[in-house]
Amino acid sequence: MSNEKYEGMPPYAPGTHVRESDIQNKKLAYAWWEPEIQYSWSLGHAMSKFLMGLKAGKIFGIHCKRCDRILVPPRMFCEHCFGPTEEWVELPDTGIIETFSISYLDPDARRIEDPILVGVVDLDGAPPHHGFMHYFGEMSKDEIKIGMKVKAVWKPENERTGSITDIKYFKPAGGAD
Amino acid sequence: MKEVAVIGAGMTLFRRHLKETGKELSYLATKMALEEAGIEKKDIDMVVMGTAPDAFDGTHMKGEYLLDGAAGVGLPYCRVFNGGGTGVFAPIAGWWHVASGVADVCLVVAEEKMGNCYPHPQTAFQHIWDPILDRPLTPNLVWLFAMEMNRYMTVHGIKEEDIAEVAVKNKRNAVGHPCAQLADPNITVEDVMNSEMMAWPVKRLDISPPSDGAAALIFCSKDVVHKYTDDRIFVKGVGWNIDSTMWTNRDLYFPDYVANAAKMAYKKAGITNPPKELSFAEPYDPFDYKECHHMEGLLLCEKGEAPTLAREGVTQRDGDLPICPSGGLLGVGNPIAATMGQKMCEVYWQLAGKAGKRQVPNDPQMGLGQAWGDIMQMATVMILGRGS
Amino acid sequence: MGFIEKQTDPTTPMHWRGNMQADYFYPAGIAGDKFFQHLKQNDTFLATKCSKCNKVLFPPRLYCEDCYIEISDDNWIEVPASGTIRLFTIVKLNAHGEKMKKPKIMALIDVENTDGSTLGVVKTQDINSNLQGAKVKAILRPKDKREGTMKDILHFELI
Amino acid sequence: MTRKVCVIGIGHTDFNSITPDMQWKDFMYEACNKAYVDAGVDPRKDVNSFITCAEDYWEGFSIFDEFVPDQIGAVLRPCCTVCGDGIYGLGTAYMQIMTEMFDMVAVEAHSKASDLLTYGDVMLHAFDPIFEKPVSGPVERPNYGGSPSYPAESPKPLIGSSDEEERVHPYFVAGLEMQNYLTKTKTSEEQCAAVVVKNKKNAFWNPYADYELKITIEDVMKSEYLFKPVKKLDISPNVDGAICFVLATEEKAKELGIEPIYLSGFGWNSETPWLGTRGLDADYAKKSAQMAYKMAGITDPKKEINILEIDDRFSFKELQHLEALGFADPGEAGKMVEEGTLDIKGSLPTNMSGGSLGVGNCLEATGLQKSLEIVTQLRGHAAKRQVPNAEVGLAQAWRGIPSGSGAVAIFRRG
Repeated sequence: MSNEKYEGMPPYAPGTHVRESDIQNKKLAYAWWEPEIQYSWSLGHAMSKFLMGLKAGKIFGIHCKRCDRILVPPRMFCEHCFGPTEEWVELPDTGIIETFSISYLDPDARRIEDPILVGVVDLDGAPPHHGFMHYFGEMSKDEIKIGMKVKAVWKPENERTGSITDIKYFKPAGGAD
Repeated sequence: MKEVAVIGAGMTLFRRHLKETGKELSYLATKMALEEAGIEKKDIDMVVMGTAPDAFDGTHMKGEYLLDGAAGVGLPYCRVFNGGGTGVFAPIAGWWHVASGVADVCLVVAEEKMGNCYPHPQTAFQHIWDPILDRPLTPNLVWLFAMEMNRYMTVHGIKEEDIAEVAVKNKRNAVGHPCAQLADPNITVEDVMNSEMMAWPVKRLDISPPSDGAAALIFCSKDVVHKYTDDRIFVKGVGWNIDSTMWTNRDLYFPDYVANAAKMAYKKAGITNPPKELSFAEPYDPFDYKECHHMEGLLLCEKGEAPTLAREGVTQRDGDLPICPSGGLLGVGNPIAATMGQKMCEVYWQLAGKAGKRQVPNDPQMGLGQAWGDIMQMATVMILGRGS
Repeated sequence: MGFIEKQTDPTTPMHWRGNMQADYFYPAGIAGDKFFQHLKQNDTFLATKCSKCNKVLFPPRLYCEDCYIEISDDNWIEVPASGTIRLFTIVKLNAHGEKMKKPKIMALIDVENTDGSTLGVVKTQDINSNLQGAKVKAILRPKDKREGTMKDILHFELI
Repeated sequence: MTRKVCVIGIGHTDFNSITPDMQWKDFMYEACNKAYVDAGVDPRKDVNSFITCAEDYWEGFSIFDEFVPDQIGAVLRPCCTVCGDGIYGLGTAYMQIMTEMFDMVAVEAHSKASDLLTYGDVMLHAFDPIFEKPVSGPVERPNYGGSPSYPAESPKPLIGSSDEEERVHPYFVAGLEMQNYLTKTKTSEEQCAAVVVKNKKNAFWNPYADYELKITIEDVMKSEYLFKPVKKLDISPNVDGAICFVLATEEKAKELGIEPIYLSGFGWNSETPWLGTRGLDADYAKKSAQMAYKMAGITDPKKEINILEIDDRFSFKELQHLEALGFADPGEAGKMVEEGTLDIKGSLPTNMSGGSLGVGNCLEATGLQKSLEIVTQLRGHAAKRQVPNAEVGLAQAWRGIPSGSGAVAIFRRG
């Protein structure tokens, strides 16, 4: 622990720095634990219907009539008016890129050579800025830009399971806004 | 309502791994705060713990686990939580414990031990995403910020170089901080621009590091403040606000929830012209663009104007509106909730004139601290000011 | 306000599997490190004594949680790795709520010469006897196999 | 003038052992919606602040607070999570209202325990990682999916592996605590069994209780020891349920034409988290009650409080808490339950709702379930389980294994 004095507050910086190598070389006593933590979340009506739709190659939204807003992903209530949503709407599988990133990191924060193109799709037929996150493909990192028109590329029907990954990615649909 | 004063603060070293347990870190930070306030555990009425995801420390009901280190044994002790916003939210909770008249003296402790999650805190961050819509895409946390940063830059036509100025400023400011993890007196914009690309537009030096650390803050009622100190530093305003979980259903270029939280705090503090009336501010800066984004949300400048202010030096410690004089998260480190140390503890030390080499000039009268959390949806704001 | 439509078809997908798996590395801390470094080399425990309330704390701490003062290096004391069973229970379920292959006796053991106690597994021939107040000693791993964790205490046995 | 805080609306879902048709969001929405309709308020216009009581690992998210605002009406409003029992939420709402910054605050707590597949493992994850967790069993995950992968530069620094195969269930702590209680107070296992019989019987009169059972003391005594002396029937089984409270100032209640039920005091307290250092005598309940009594101006709880809903997640806990709260001397609570004092028709009705044994263990919502019953009783809406002329009621909850923390709330009819 460093107790070096400093003018002003904090007057010292309590704490003992440990390096990664100290851990690997077991220079300090430590405990290890691998918890086993599993869930099975109930999906509820809206999300069940949405995932069944994806399995069938369809994107479902739901209409809040009080706000006149199509919610996608759908939910059974509208967070703005706190009222129920009612009418199911099938949306086209096209949209524009709301925002994106070019990722050189995989899920465990390790570096990868071929970057992942990922972002938010603002779906056609839904209000501005309404959509979901997905991958982009069939375009290079130099071509991708905000506002680009895109279209879903679906997995073959027999490979779909009722998941957001039933869409492989969104590809350029030609033209930009 | 009781007026609430701040009488002591403390914080530990911030590093990627610290040898101390979370309990011990909480103890060390609290000890420093008690020493500054000149009080003992028996003087404390209630304790608030602020600590972010259990999945970092790797302990379920982490608040309960930490409580003996945070002086909570035998006392009313509770934990509040809203992700990254906790660093300023825990002090807000401390404020209402005293302002409501329920406690005279309330200790607030914030702790985080991100190093416990092995091999990288990133593993815990995977579980902040929606399990049905997002997690099947195996997202990385940095994506979230990259997407928001891109939207912000594109809407306003902002250059990466201007945003990099923020990282440079904060890492240089941190040189005056004994607890700092990533202080660098010689860093330049080129260094930031040339650092490793993580997820465009986010580069390694745009990001604050994960850290272990703890901080503590002591509040007391105005009725009893004379017993402890001659300083008169009061909570002038508090605000917090949350936006929808559905982050893909809103335009990310501007944080409405930050503006709502700021307006709530300004109203309470009677502030009508924030950039003029605030002597300095400590907005949340886990990424360099976030400082800009939050300055705009806090109504400290026009939308899209913050990077210009950074480039022109307005936000330097000796500028017209010093921003993150502590060194912020980018320079001092980012142990999520324990960033209370660079936010509210720093605002208190600055107003008390105790910030040493980091002291903002010209006798600051009013300062703001802000944090941000959850999935780009939560803002917490607290304003401290000198009083009589 | 309320719901207009609800789920009526029980055959649609209703659940989504997921986890919060991660592995954890916990530094034993300033006090813990000292305790386990000692245990690696010795067959005794260390405890800490608070200079204000005079309580001998076990497991050892950096601070006394009641008096909230730091415990100095000269207030560390060596105590035998033995004690008295204060409380015990016979556990029949594992963490998944299934029957354990063999019931296990979990006990709170008041460590000798301290005011604290430790959680321990007790092994005994007669699982049905009343163990409250029984004297036990820690059975430790051979010194060359010790790693500096609670796993170095294999279990406790009646003396 | 000093403000007074009162309950103006309550709402809850059905309580069921599983709720597969509802996502956690829909579930919370239903409870909140009912509370807002009960109070006659619009959450988007009238409620100023929102509080949820939850813990991440119960829910399955690293930051559960993210997944809260939409369904409780809190979008673009002040909203926060309190990591504690529902009564901590009520106390927080009380303090927020007393700051004069808010006039109306909503508090939500829920259990979606059926979403969690590894309840025992999550609870074990709350033990001290250095000195307690490794004692419970092997440190390695028993070959289950989803564990992280390790980059070459930092391989897995696993230590402490052993030949054991199984981790013990964390409820063993209840076994230790019960033995401590029985030994110290000379209470018998039969007396604890009488609590089970009483609470499971009361549950018949509570339409939302999920674990009603007609049973005798002999039946309970024959039930299997799982964590001796804790038997299977001594344990409250988990249940799903969501509850919402709307709290407001007295003036607001009058404006809305609602007969207020006052939240006249609350308290919470924590003992040390170290199992080995803790007295195991429910000191947390004693101290939190002292705080609440002081706030509510109660000097003689036995005389001034008419009805009780106290934590009975294990049967002995009801007796232990009764003594800690000052309603019985040590060792006397067992006699009270045997004599029928704690029955609905007795002189100190306790757990009229069926308690956790009858309703089910609803995790962090336990305190709100207790408070819900007290408010229902004070409103006179408890139908067949109504206690006549109840004026003041106390709700108490413990944060469960392995904690030594708990909270108390006191409600008074206007």
